[in-house]
Amino acid sequence: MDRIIKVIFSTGILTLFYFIWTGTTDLYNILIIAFIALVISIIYNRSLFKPMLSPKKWIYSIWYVIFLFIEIIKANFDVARRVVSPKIPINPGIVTVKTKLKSAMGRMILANSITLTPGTLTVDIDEDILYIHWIDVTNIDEKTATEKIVANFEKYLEVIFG
Amino acid sequence: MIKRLIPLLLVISLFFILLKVATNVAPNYDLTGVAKTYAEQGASDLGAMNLVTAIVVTYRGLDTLGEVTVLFMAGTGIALLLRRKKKKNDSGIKNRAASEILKTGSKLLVPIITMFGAYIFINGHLSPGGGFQGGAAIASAVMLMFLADSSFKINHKVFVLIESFSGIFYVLIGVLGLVILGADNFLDNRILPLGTFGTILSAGTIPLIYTLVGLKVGTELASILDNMKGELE
Amino acid sequence: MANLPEILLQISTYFVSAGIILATLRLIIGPSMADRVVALDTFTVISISLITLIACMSERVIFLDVGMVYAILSFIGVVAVARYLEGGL
Amino acid sequence: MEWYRILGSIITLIGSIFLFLGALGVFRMPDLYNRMQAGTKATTLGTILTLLGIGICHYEWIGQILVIIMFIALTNPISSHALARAAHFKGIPLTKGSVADKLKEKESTEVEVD
Repeated sequence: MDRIIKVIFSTGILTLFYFIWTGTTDLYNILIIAFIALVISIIYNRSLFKPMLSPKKWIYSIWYVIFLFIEIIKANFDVARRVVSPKIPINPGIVTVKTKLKSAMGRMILANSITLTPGTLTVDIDEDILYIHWIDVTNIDEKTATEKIVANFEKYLEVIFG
Repeated sequence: MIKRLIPLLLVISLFFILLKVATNVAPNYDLTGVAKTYAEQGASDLGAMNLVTAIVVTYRGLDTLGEVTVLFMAGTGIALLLRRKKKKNDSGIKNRAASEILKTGSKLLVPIITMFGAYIFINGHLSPGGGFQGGAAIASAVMLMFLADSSFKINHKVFVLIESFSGIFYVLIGVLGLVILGADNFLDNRILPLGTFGTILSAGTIPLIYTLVGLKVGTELASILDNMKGELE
Repeated sequence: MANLPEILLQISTYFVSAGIILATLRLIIGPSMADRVVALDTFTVISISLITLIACMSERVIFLDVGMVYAILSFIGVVAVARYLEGGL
Repeated sequence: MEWYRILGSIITLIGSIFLFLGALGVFRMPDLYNRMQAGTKATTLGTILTLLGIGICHYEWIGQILVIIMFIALTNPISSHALARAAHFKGIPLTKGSVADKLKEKESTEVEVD
Protein backbone atom coordinates (compact mmCIF):
# COMPACT_ATOMS: atom_id res chain seq x y z
CA MET A 1 0.00 0.00 0.00
CA ASP A 2 2.81 2.29 0.93
CA ARG A 3 4.45 1.49 -2.38
CA ILE A 4 1.31 2.25 -4.38
CA ILE A 5 0.97 5.68 -2.79
CA LYS A 6 4.63 6.35 -3.55
CA VAL A 7 4.23 5.32 -7.22
CA ILE A 8 1.14 7.47 -7.67
CA PHE A 9 2.81 10.46 -6.07
CA SER A 10 5.94 10.01 -8.16
CA THR A 11 3.81 9.79 -11.32
CA GLY A 12 2.08 13.00 -10.37
CA ILE A 13 5.34 14.84 -9.77
CA LEU A 14 6.84 13.69 -13.07
CA THR A 15 3.69 14.66 -14.99
CA LEU A 16 3.71 18.05 -13.30
CA PHE A 17 7.35 18.48 -14.25
CA TYR A 18 6.50 17.74 -17.89
CA PHE A 19 3.53 20.07 -17.75
CA ILE A 20 5.65 22.94 -16.46
CA TRP A 21 8.28 22.24 -19.10
CA THR A 22 5.97 22.21 -22.12
CA GLY A 23 2.99 24.20 -20.86
CA THR A 24 0.78 22.01 -23.03
CA THR A 25 -3.00 21.97 -22.75
CA ASP A 26 -3.52 18.98 -25.03
CA LEU A 27 -5.31 16.21 -23.15
CA TYR A 28 -3.82 13.36 -25.21
CA ASN A 29 -0.35 14.70 -24.56
CA ILE A 30 -0.89 14.71 -20.80
CA LEU A 31 -2.40 11.22 -20.84
CA ILE A 32 0.49 9.77 -22.83
CA ILE A 33 2.99 11.44 -20.52
CA ALA A 34 1.14 10.28 -17.41
CA PHE A 35 1.38 6.74 -18.73
CA ILE A 36 5.12 7.09 -19.35
CA ALA A 37 5.59 8.64 -15.90
CA LEU A 38 3.74 5.68 -14.40
CA VAL A 39 6.05 3.24 -16.19
CA ILE A 40 9.13 5.14 -15.00
CA SER A 41 7.85 5.25 -11.42
CA ILE A 42 7.15 1.52 -11.42
CA ILE A 43 10.51 0.60 -12.93
CA TYR A 44 12.54 2.94 -10.76
CA ASN A 45 11.57 1.81 -7.30
CA ARG A 46 14.08 3.87 -5.33
CA SER A 47 12.38 7.16 -6.02
CA LEU A 48 12.35 9.52 -3.09
CA PHE A 49 9.23 11.47 -3.92
CA LYS A 50 7.06 11.25 -0.86
CA PRO A 51 3.68 12.82 -0.30
CA MET A 52 3.87 15.87 1.90
CA LEU A 53 0.40 16.44 3.21
CA SER A 54 0.46 18.73 6.20
CA PRO A 55 0.02 22.39 5.22
CA LYS A 56 2.49 23.44 7.91
CA LYS A 57 5.26 21.73 5.95
CA TRP A 58 4.27 23.54 2.78
CA ILE A 59 4.34 26.92 4.49
CA TYR A 60 7.72 26.14 6.00
CA SER A 61 9.02 25.02 2.59
CA ILE A 62 8.05 28.32 1.02
CA TRP A 63 9.64 30.26 3.88
CA TYR A 64 12.72 28.11 3.54
CA VAL A 65 13.09 28.88 -0.16
CA ILE A 66 12.81 32.61 0.48
CA PHE A 67 15.27 32.41 3.39
CA LEU A 68 17.69 30.40 1.26
CA PHE A 69 17.48 32.88 -1.60
CA ILE A 70 18.35 35.77 0.72
CA GLU A 71 21.25 33.75 2.12
CA ILE A 72 22.49 33.00 -1.42
CA ILE A 73 22.46 36.70 -2.29
CA LYS A 74 24.41 37.45 0.89
CA ALA A 75 26.84 34.70 -0.04
CA ASN A 76 27.43 36.24 -3.42
CA PHE A 77 28.19 39.70 -2.09
CA ASP A 78 30.58 38.01 0.32
CA VAL A 79 32.31 36.15 -2.51
CA ALA A 80 32.39 39.28 -4.68
CA ARG A 81 34.01 41.24 -1.87
CA ARG A 82 36.70 38.62 -1.40
CA VAL A 83 37.35 38.16 -5.10
CA VAL A 84 37.66 41.81 -6.00
CA SER A 85 39.86 42.95 -3.12
CA PRO A 86 43.52 42.93 -4.22
CA LYS A 87 44.84 40.88 -1.27
CA ILE A 88 42.32 38.06 -1.04
CA PRO A 89 41.17 38.01 2.61
CA ILE A 90 40.70 34.37 3.54
CA ASN A 91 41.32 32.22 6.58
CA PRO A 92 40.22 28.79 5.44
CA GLY A 93 39.99 25.42 7.10
CA ILE A 94 37.87 22.29 7.34
CA VAL A 95 35.66 22.01 10.43
CA THR A 96 33.05 19.49 11.58
CA VAL A 97 29.45 20.15 12.44
CA LYS A 98 26.72 17.88 13.74
CA THR A 99 23.21 17.70 12.33
CA LYS A 100 20.06 16.52 14.04
CA LEU A 101 18.29 15.59 10.81
CA LYS A 102 17.48 11.94 10.26
CA SER A 103 16.06 11.67 6.73
CA ALA A 104 18.39 11.31 3.75
CA MET A 105 16.53 13.92 1.78
CA GLY A 106 16.77 16.44 4.60
CA ARG A 107 20.50 15.91 4.90
CA MET A 108 20.98 16.39 1.18
CA ILE A 109 19.04 19.64 1.18
CA LEU A 110 21.01 20.77 4.24
CA ALA A 111 24.34 19.98 2.58
CA ASN A 112 23.30 21.77 -0.61
CA SER A 113 22.13 24.80 1.36
CA ILE A 114 25.42 24.92 3.24
CA THR A 115 27.29 24.81 -0.07
CA LEU A 116 25.28 27.72 -1.42
CA THR A 117 25.52 30.02 1.59
CA PRO A 118 28.27 32.40 2.72
CA GLY A 119 31.74 30.98 2.92
CA THR A 120 30.94 27.33 3.47
CA LEU A 121 31.25 24.22 1.30
CA THR A 122 30.28 20.67 2.26
CA VAL A 123 33.26 18.43 1.58
CA ASP A 124 32.16 15.16 3.14
CA ILE A 125 29.37 13.62 5.14
CA ASP A 126 29.48 10.75 7.58
CA GLU A 127 26.15 9.84 9.15
CA ASP A 128 25.36 12.94 11.21
CA ILE A 129 28.73 14.69 10.95
CA LEU A 130 29.34 17.09 8.10
CA TYR A 131 32.85 18.15 7.13
CA ILE A 132 32.74 21.73 5.98
CA HIS A 133 35.33 23.86 4.26
CA TRP A 134 34.94 27.29 5.82
CA ILE A 135 36.51 30.22 4.05
CA ASP A 136 36.77 32.36 7.18
CA VAL A 137 37.18 30.12 10.23
CA THR A 138 36.36 31.94 13.43
CA ASN A 139 36.22 28.96 15.75
CA ILE A 140 37.18 25.35 15.15
CA ASP A 141 35.07 24.06 18.03
CA GLU A 142 32.30 21.76 16.82
CA LYS A 143 29.52 23.25 18.94
CA THR A 144 30.19 26.84 17.94
CA ALA A 145 30.52 25.92 14.28
CA THR A 146 27.24 24.02 14.40
CA GLU A 147 25.57 27.02 15.98
CA LYS A 148 26.94 29.33 13.31
CA ILE A 149 26.49 27.21 10.18
CA VAL A 150 23.60 24.77 10.41
CA ALA A 151 21.31 25.99 13.17
CA ASN A 152 19.50 28.48 10.93
CA PHE A 153 18.64 25.86 8.34
CA GLU A 154 17.75 23.12 10.78
CA LYS A 155 14.97 25.22 12.26
CA TYR A 156 13.09 24.91 8.98
CA LEU A 157 14.31 21.52 7.78
CA GLU A 158 13.38 19.75 11.02
CA VAL A 159 9.77 20.71 10.43
CA ILE A 160 9.76 19.97 6.70
CA PHE A 161 11.44 16.57 6.84
CA GLY A 162 10.72 15.74 10.45
CA MET B 1 57.48 27.77 -24.45
CA ILE B 2 55.57 26.22 -27.34
CA LYS B 3 53.57 24.24 -24.84
CA ARG B 4 52.34 27.53 -23.38
CA LEU B 5 51.89 29.20 -26.74
CA ILE B 6 49.38 26.77 -28.20
CA PRO B 7 46.83 27.10 -25.37
CA LEU B 8 47.24 30.86 -25.56
CA LEU B 9 46.43 30.78 -29.26
CA LEU B 10 43.44 28.60 -28.46
CA VAL B 11 42.18 31.12 -25.93
CA ILE B 12 42.61 33.96 -28.40
CA SER B 13 40.71 32.10 -31.10
CA LEU B 14 38.01 31.24 -28.55
CA PHE B 15 37.78 34.93 -27.77
CA PHE B 16 37.17 35.77 -31.41
CA ILE B 17 34.57 33.02 -31.78
CA LEU B 18 32.74 34.30 -28.71
CA LEU B 19 32.98 37.85 -30.01
CA LYS B 20 31.36 36.77 -33.25
CA VAL B 21 28.62 34.97 -31.35
CA ALA B 22 28.08 37.94 -29.10
CA THR B 23 27.95 40.55 -31.85
CA ASN B 24 25.83 39.00 -34.55
CA VAL B 25 23.33 36.30 -33.86
CA ALA B 26 21.18 36.07 -36.97
CA PRO B 27 19.47 33.02 -38.43
CA ASN B 28 20.29 31.91 -41.97
CA TYR B 29 17.29 32.17 -44.23
CA ASP B 30 18.54 31.07 -47.65
CA LEU B 31 18.05 27.49 -48.79
CA THR B 32 19.06 25.77 -51.99
CA GLY B 33 18.58 22.49 -53.84
CA VAL B 34 17.12 19.49 -52.13
CA ALA B 35 16.88 21.36 -48.83
CA LYS B 36 14.45 23.75 -50.47
CA THR B 37 12.22 20.89 -51.64
CA TYR B 38 12.24 19.29 -48.21
CA ALA B 39 11.53 22.60 -46.51
CA GLU B 40 8.68 23.48 -48.82
CA GLN B 41 6.94 20.14 -49.06
CA GLY B 42 7.94 18.33 -45.88
CA ALA B 43 5.49 19.95 -43.52
CA SER B 44 2.43 19.49 -45.73
CA ASP B 45 3.47 16.01 -46.89
CA LEU B 46 4.33 14.45 -43.56
CA GLY B 47 2.70 16.67 -40.96
CA ALA B 48 5.77 16.96 -38.78
CA MET B 49 6.63 20.28 -37.21
CA ASN B 50 10.31 19.43 -36.84
CA LEU B 51 11.49 18.97 -40.38
CA VAL B 52 14.77 17.30 -39.45
CA THR B 53 12.82 14.51 -37.82
CA ALA B 54 10.64 14.12 -40.90
CA ILE B 55 13.72 13.80 -43.07
CA VAL B 56 15.50 11.41 -40.71
CA VAL B 57 12.56 9.07 -40.20
CA THR B 58 10.77 9.12 -43.56
CA TYR B 59 12.77 10.49 -46.48
CA ARG B 60 15.90 8.93 -45.04
CA GLY B 61 14.23 6.28 -42.89
CA LEU B 62 16.29 3.44 -44.28
CA ASP B 63 19.48 5.22 -43.21
CA THR B 64 18.16 5.54 -39.68
CA LEU B 65 17.48 1.82 -39.61
CA GLY B 66 21.07 1.33 -40.73
CA GLU B 67 22.35 3.64 -38.01
CA VAL B 68 20.47 1.79 -35.31
CA THR B 69 21.94 -1.43 -36.65
CA VAL B 70 25.44 0.06 -36.60
CA LEU B 71 24.95 1.05 -32.97
CA PHE B 72 23.74 -2.46 -32.20
CA MET B 73 26.83 -3.91 -33.88
CA ALA B 74 29.05 -1.53 -31.93
CA GLY B 75 27.40 -2.59 -28.69
CA THR B 76 27.80 -6.25 -29.55
CA GLY B 77 31.42 -5.70 -30.52
CA ILE B 78 32.19 -3.95 -27.25
CA ALA B 79 30.50 -6.72 -25.31
CA LEU B 80 32.53 -9.28 -27.26
CA LEU B 81 35.83 -7.50 -26.69
CA LEU B 82 35.32 -6.59 -23.06
CA ARG B 83 33.54 -9.69 -21.78
CA ARG B 84 36.60 -11.51 -20.68
CA LYS B 85 36.95 -13.65 -17.67
CA LYS B 86 36.45 -11.51 -14.60
CA LYS B 87 39.87 -10.89 -13.18
CA LYS B 88 40.30 -11.48 -9.49
CA ASN B 89 40.58 -8.22 -7.67
CA ASP B 90 43.91 -8.95 -5.99
CA SER B 91 45.58 -5.57 -6.33
CA GLY B 92 44.14 -4.50 -3.00
CA ILE B 93 42.36 -1.50 -4.52
CA LYS B 94 38.76 -1.33 -3.54
CA ASN B 95 36.06 0.97 -4.71
CA ARG B 96 35.31 3.95 -2.57
CA ALA B 97 31.60 4.27 -1.92
CA ALA B 98 29.83 7.39 -3.14
CA SER B 99 28.84 9.93 -0.55
CA GLU B 100 25.37 9.93 0.93
CA ILE B 101 24.54 13.23 -0.71
CA LEU B 102 25.31 11.95 -4.19
CA LYS B 103 23.24 8.82 -3.56
CA THR B 104 20.24 10.81 -2.38
CA GLY B 105 20.64 13.31 -5.18
CA SER B 106 20.79 10.60 -7.81
CA LYS B 107 17.63 9.00 -6.46
CA LEU B 108 15.94 12.32 -6.95
CA LEU B 109 17.44 13.13 -10.33
CA VAL B 110 17.29 9.80 -12.16
CA PRO B 111 13.48 9.85 -12.68
CA ILE B 112 13.62 13.47 -13.81
CA ILE B 113 16.39 12.83 -16.34
CA THR B 114 14.59 9.72 -17.61
CA MET B 115 11.44 11.79 -17.97
CA PHE B 116 13.37 14.38 -19.93
CA GLY B 117 14.70 11.66 -22.23
CA ALA B 118 11.13 10.47 -22.77
CA TYR B 119 10.10 14.05 -23.53
CA ILE B 120 12.85 14.31 -26.13
CA PHE B 121 11.75 11.28 -28.09
CA ILE B 122 8.01 11.68 -27.64
CA ASN B 123 8.19 15.24 -28.94
CA GLY B 124 10.69 14.37 -31.66
CA HIS B 125 8.35 15.60 -34.38
CA LEU B 126 7.61 18.91 -32.63
CA SER B 127 10.85 20.03 -31.04
CA PRO B 128 14.54 19.38 -31.59
CA GLY B 129 15.67 15.94 -30.67
CA GLY B 130 14.39 12.50 -31.40
CA GLY B 131 15.12 8.89 -30.77
CA PHE B 132 18.88 9.01 -30.64
CA GLN B 133 19.06 12.03 -28.39
CA GLY B 134 16.35 10.75 -26.07
CA GLY B 135 18.07 7.39 -25.89
CA ALA B 136 21.31 9.10 -24.96
CA ALA B 137 19.55 11.04 -22.19
CA ILE B 138 18.08 7.81 -20.80
CA ALA B 139 21.51 6.17 -20.94
CA SER B 140 22.93 9.12 -19.01
CA ALA B 141 20.34 8.49 -16.30
CA VAL B 142 21.57 4.89 -16.13
CA MET B 143 25.11 6.20 -15.92
CA LEU B 144 24.15 8.37 -12.96
CA MET B 145 22.89 5.23 -11.24
CA PHE B 146 26.25 3.57 -11.89
CA LEU B 147 28.09 6.57 -10.49
CA ALA B 148 26.03 6.79 -7.34
CA ASP B 149 26.04 3.10 -6.50
CA SER B 150 29.11 1.08 -7.43
CA SER B 151 27.32 -2.22 -6.85
CA PHE B 152 24.45 -1.36 -9.18
CA LYS B 153 23.79 -3.94 -11.92
CA ILE B 154 21.40 -3.67 -14.82
CA ASN B 155 18.95 -6.42 -15.57
CA HIS B 156 20.34 -7.87 -18.79
CA LYS B 157 17.36 -10.04 -19.70
CA VAL B 158 14.92 -7.14 -19.63
CA PHE B 159 17.30 -4.92 -21.56
CA VAL B 160 17.85 -7.48 -24.31
CA LEU B 161 14.11 -8.04 -24.50
CA ILE B 162 13.32 -4.33 -24.88
CA GLU B 163 16.08 -3.87 -27.42
CA SER B 164 15.05 -6.79 -29.63
CA PHE B 165 11.36 -5.99 -29.54
CA SER B 166 11.84 -2.34 -30.40
CA GLY B 167 14.04 -3.33 -33.34
CA ILE B 168 11.49 -5.85 -34.60
CA PHE B 169 8.62 -3.39 -34.31
CA TYR B 170 10.60 -0.75 -36.14
CA VAL B 171 11.07 -3.06 -39.14
CA LEU B 172 7.43 -4.18 -38.90
CA ILE B 173 6.21 -0.59 -39.15
CA GLY B 174 8.43 -0.17 -42.19
CA VAL B 175 7.01 -3.29 -43.82
CA LEU B 176 3.46 -2.18 -43.01
CA GLY B 177 4.11 0.82 -45.24
CA LEU B 178 4.93 -1.58 -48.09
CA VAL B 179 1.79 -3.63 -47.46
CA ILE B 180 -0.71 -0.80 -47.04
CA LEU B 181 0.54 1.89 -49.39
CA GLY B 182 2.23 -0.25 -52.05
CA ALA B 183 5.79 -0.57 -53.30
CA ASP B 184 8.55 1.97 -52.56
CA ASN B 185 6.76 3.12 -49.47
CA PHE B 186 9.06 1.47 -46.93
CA LEU B 187 8.82 3.34 -43.63
CA ASP B 188 6.18 5.73 -44.92
CA ASN B 189 4.65 7.55 -41.98
CA ARG B 190 1.22 7.94 -43.57
CA ILE B 191 -0.11 4.52 -42.57
CA LEU B 192 -1.53 6.32 -39.54
CA PRO B 193 -3.58 9.52 -39.93
CA LEU B 194 -1.46 12.65 -39.95
CA GLY B 195 -3.58 14.37 -37.30
CA THR B 196 -3.58 18.05 -36.42
CA PHE B 197 -0.35 19.81 -37.27
CA GLY B 198 1.60 20.66 -34.13
CA THR B 199 -0.06 18.31 -31.64
CA ILE B 200 1.47 15.22 -30.13
CA LEU B 201 -0.68 12.76 -32.08
CA SER B 202 0.39 14.00 -35.49
CA ALA B 203 2.86 13.12 -38.21
CA GLY B 204 1.62 9.53 -38.56
CA THR B 205 4.08 6.97 -37.28
CA ILE B 206 6.94 9.33 -36.50
CA PRO B 207 6.33 9.49 -32.72
CA LEU B 208 5.91 5.72 -32.62
CA ILE B 209 9.11 5.07 -34.53
CA TYR B 210 11.00 7.56 -32.40
CA THR B 211 9.80 5.91 -29.21
CA LEU B 212 11.11 2.59 -30.51
CA VAL B 213 14.41 4.11 -31.63
CA GLY B 214 14.73 5.86 -28.27
CA LEU B 215 14.19 2.65 -26.31
CA LYS B 216 16.60 0.77 -28.53
CA VAL B 217 19.35 3.38 -28.36
CA GLY B 218 18.87 3.86 -24.62
CA THR B 219 19.16 0.17 -23.83
CA GLU B 220 22.09 -0.30 -26.21
CA LEU B 221 24.08 2.58 -24.73
CA ALA B 222 23.27 1.40 -21.20
CA SER B 223 24.57 -2.08 -22.08
CA ILE B 224 27.76 -0.55 -23.47
CA LEU B 225 28.21 1.38 -20.20
CA ASP B 226 27.62 -1.79 -18.23
CA ASN B 227 30.24 -3.66 -20.24
CA MET B 228 32.78 -0.91 -19.77
CA LYS B 229 32.13 -0.83 -16.05
CA GLY B 230 32.57 -4.60 -15.91
CA GLU B 231 35.96 -4.12 -17.50
CA LEU B 232 37.00 -1.49 -14.96
CA GLU B 233 36.33 -3.69 -11.98
CA MET C 1 15.53 54.25 -25.41
CA ALA C 2 13.42 51.80 -27.28
CA ASN C 3 16.15 49.22 -27.65
CA LEU C 4 17.52 49.53 -24.13
CA PRO C 5 16.79 45.86 -23.33
CA GLU C 6 18.77 44.76 -26.37
CA ILE C 7 21.75 46.87 -25.34
CA LEU C 8 21.64 45.51 -21.79
CA LEU C 9 21.46 41.93 -23.06
CA GLN C 10 24.39 42.65 -25.34
CA ILE C 11 26.44 43.89 -22.38
CA SER C 12 25.49 40.77 -20.42
CA THR C 13 26.77 38.67 -23.30
CA TYR C 14 30.14 40.43 -23.03
CA PHE C 15 30.32 39.75 -19.29
CA VAL C 16 29.41 36.10 -19.77
CA SER C 17 31.99 35.72 -22.54
CA ALA C 18 34.67 37.29 -20.35
CA GLY C 19 33.76 34.82 -17.61
CA ILE C 20 34.12 31.93 -20.04
CA ILE C 21 37.57 33.17 -21.03
CA LEU C 22 38.71 33.42 -17.40
CA ALA C 23 37.46 29.90 -16.75
CA THR C 24 39.33 28.69 -19.83
CA LEU C 25 42.54 30.29 -18.57
CA ARG C 26 42.17 28.43 -15.28
CA LEU C 27 41.46 25.29 -17.31
CA ILE C 28 44.84 25.70 -18.99
CA ILE C 29 47.02 26.73 -16.04
CA GLY C 30 45.28 24.73 -13.30
CA PRO C 31 48.10 22.77 -11.67
CA SER C 32 46.18 19.60 -10.86
CA MET C 33 43.53 17.58 -12.62
CA ALA C 34 40.88 18.56 -10.06
CA ASP C 35 41.58 22.25 -10.64
CA ARG C 36 40.93 21.75 -14.32
CA VAL C 37 37.66 19.99 -13.59
CA VAL C 38 36.54 22.86 -11.35
CA ALA C 39 37.32 25.24 -14.20
CA LEU C 40 35.43 23.02 -16.63
CA ASP C 41 32.43 22.92 -14.30
CA THR C 42 32.39 26.71 -14.10
CA PHE C 43 32.83 26.89 -17.86
CA THR C 44 29.83 24.67 -18.59
CA VAL C 45 27.55 26.38 -16.09
CA ILE C 46 28.39 29.76 -17.57
CA SER C 47 27.83 28.35 -21.05
CA ILE C 48 24.26 27.46 -20.12
CA SER C 49 23.63 31.13 -19.48
CA LEU C 50 25.25 31.99 -22.79
CA ILE C 51 23.02 29.48 -24.59
CA THR C 52 19.96 31.02 -22.96
CA LEU C 53 21.10 34.52 -23.87
CA ILE C 54 21.53 33.42 -27.47
CA ALA C 55 18.06 31.85 -27.34
CA CYS C 56 16.69 35.19 -26.15
CA MET C 57 18.50 37.25 -28.75
CA SER C 58 17.67 35.01 -31.70
CA GLU C 59 14.11 34.44 -30.40
CA ARG C 60 14.29 30.67 -30.75
CA VAL C 61 12.85 28.61 -27.93
CA ILE C 62 14.57 25.42 -29.06
CA PHE C 63 17.88 26.55 -27.57
CA LEU C 64 16.35 26.10 -24.12
CA ASP C 65 16.12 22.36 -24.78
CA VAL C 66 19.78 22.45 -25.72
CA GLY C 67 20.55 24.28 -22.48
CA MET C 68 18.75 21.65 -20.40
CA VAL C 69 20.58 18.79 -22.11
CA TYR C 70 23.84 20.64 -21.58
CA ALA C 71 23.03 21.05 -17.89
CA ILE C 72 22.38 17.31 -17.54
CA LEU C 73 25.54 16.36 -19.40
CA SER C 74 27.74 18.78 -17.48
CA PHE C 75 26.45 17.49 -14.15
CA ILE C 76 26.98 13.86 -15.07
CA GLY C 77 30.36 14.63 -16.61
CA VAL C 78 31.68 16.35 -13.49
CA VAL C 79 30.35 13.64 -11.20
CA ALA C 80 31.92 10.98 -13.43
CA VAL C 81 35.33 12.67 -13.29
CA ALA C 82 35.03 13.11 -9.53
CA ARG C 83 34.18 9.45 -8.99
CA TYR C 84 37.02 8.47 -11.28
CA LEU C 85 39.47 10.65 -9.33
CA GLU C 86 38.57 9.09 -5.99
CA GLY C 87 38.64 5.61 -7.48
CA GLY C 88 34.97 4.86 -7.04
CA LEU C 89 34.12 3.59 -10.50
CA MET D 1 7.25 51.17 -23.16
CA GLU D 2 7.73 47.52 -22.39
CA TRP D 3 8.73 47.91 -18.79
CA TYR D 4 8.95 44.16 -18.13
CA ARG D 5 11.60 43.78 -20.81
CA ILE D 6 13.73 46.45 -19.19
CA LEU D 7 13.30 44.83 -15.76
CA GLY D 8 14.22 41.43 -17.19
CA SER D 9 17.29 42.68 -18.97
CA ILE D 10 18.52 44.50 -15.86
CA ILE D 11 18.17 41.27 -13.85
CA THR D 12 20.04 39.43 -16.59
CA LEU D 13 22.82 42.01 -16.48
CA ILE D 14 23.19 41.60 -12.71
CA GLY D 15 23.28 37.82 -13.14
CA SER D 16 25.95 38.04 -15.79
CA ILE D 17 28.09 40.23 -13.54
CA PHE D 18 27.87 37.55 -10.85
CA LEU D 19 28.85 34.92 -13.42
CA PHE D 20 31.87 37.01 -14.34
CA LEU D 21 32.82 37.42 -10.66
CA GLY D 22 32.50 33.68 -10.16
CA ALA D 23 34.86 33.02 -13.02
CA LEU D 24 37.21 35.67 -11.64
CA GLY D 25 37.13 33.87 -8.30
CA VAL D 26 37.95 30.57 -9.98
CA PHE D 27 40.85 32.31 -11.66
CA ARG D 28 42.23 34.20 -8.64
CA MET D 29 41.69 32.06 -5.53
CA PRO D 30 44.76 30.31 -4.13
CA ASP D 31 43.63 26.70 -3.76
CA LEU D 32 41.06 24.28 -5.10
CA TYR D 33 38.55 24.49 -2.26
CA ASN D 34 38.45 28.27 -2.23
CA ARG D 35 38.06 28.27 -6.00
CA MET D 36 35.18 25.91 -5.66
CA GLN D 37 33.54 28.18 -3.10
CA ALA D 38 33.66 31.12 -5.49
CA GLY D 39 32.75 29.00 -8.49
CA THR D 40 29.71 27.28 -7.02
CA LYS D 41 28.03 30.16 -5.23
CA ALA D 42 28.54 32.84 -7.81
CA THR D 43 27.70 30.71 -10.82
CA THR D 44 24.55 29.34 -9.18
CA LEU D 45 23.12 32.75 -8.36
CA GLY D 46 24.41 34.16 -11.65
CA THR D 47 22.68 31.44 -13.66
CA ILE D 48 19.47 31.80 -11.65
CA LEU D 49 19.34 35.56 -12.19
CA THR D 50 20.35 35.42 -15.85
CA LEU D 51 17.74 32.82 -16.67
CA LEU D 52 15.10 34.55 -14.57
CA GLY D 53 15.71 37.81 -16.37
CA ILE D 54 15.30 36.14 -19.74
CA GLY D 55 12.18 34.43 -18.40
CA ILE D 56 10.76 37.85 -17.58
CA CYS D 57 11.69 39.22 -21.02
CA HIS D 58 10.05 36.26 -22.77
CA TYR D 59 7.32 35.43 -20.31
CA GLU D 60 6.01 32.60 -22.55
CA TRP D 61 9.21 30.65 -21.82
CA ILE D 62 8.94 30.89 -18.04
CA GLY D 63 8.03 27.20 -17.53
CA GLN D 64 11.12 25.88 -19.22
CA ILE D 65 13.30 28.51 -17.56
CA LEU D 66 11.97 27.50 -14.13
CA VAL D 67 12.75 23.84 -14.75
CA ILE D 68 16.31 24.67 -15.80
CA ILE D 69 16.74 26.89 -12.73
CA MET D 70 15.51 24.11 -10.44
CA PHE D 71 17.84 21.63 -12.06
CA ILE D 72 20.88 23.91 -11.80
CA ALA D 73 20.13 24.86 -8.20
CA LEU D 74 19.91 21.18 -7.29
CA THR D 75 22.82 19.76 -9.29
CA ASN D 76 25.46 22.45 -8.96
CA PRO D 77 26.09 21.98 -5.22
CA ILE D 78 25.98 18.19 -5.57
CA SER D 79 28.59 18.11 -8.30
CA SER D 80 30.94 20.47 -6.49
CA HIS D 81 30.52 18.45 -3.29
CA ALA D 82 31.43 15.26 -5.17
CA LEU D 83 34.45 16.97 -6.68
CA ALA D 84 35.66 18.44 -3.38
CA ARG D 85 35.32 15.07 -1.69
CA ALA D 86 37.29 13.35 -4.45
CA ALA D 87 39.99 16.01 -4.43
CA HIS D 88 40.44 15.79 -0.66
CA PHE D 89 40.60 12.02 -0.80
CA LYS D 90 43.19 12.31 -3.56
CA GLY D 91 45.31 14.40 -1.22
CA ILE D 92 45.16 17.82 -2.80
CA PRO D 93 46.32 20.10 0.02
CA LEU D 94 44.65 23.16 1.44
CA THR D 95 46.39 26.45 0.87
CA LYS D 96 49.11 27.68 3.22
CA GLY D 97 47.71 29.35 6.29
CA SER D 98 44.70 27.08 6.56
CA VAL D 99 43.51 26.81 10.11
CA ALA D 100 42.27 23.27 10.51
CA ASP D 101 41.70 20.09 8.56
CA LYS D 102 39.51 17.76 10.55
CA LEU D 103 38.65 15.60 7.56
CA LYS D 104 42.14 14.17 7.34
CA GLU D 105 41.75 12.29 10.60
CA LYS D 106 38.56 10.71 9.39
CA GLU D 107 39.94 9.68 6.01
CA SER D 108 43.02 8.02 7.51
CA THR D 109 40.77 5.74 9.52
CA GLU D 110 38.23 5.23 6.78
CA VAL D 111 37.45 1.59 6.05
CA GLU D 112 37.15 1.23 2.32
CA VAL D 113 34.07 -0.61 1.28
CA ASP D 114 33.15 -2.16 -2.00
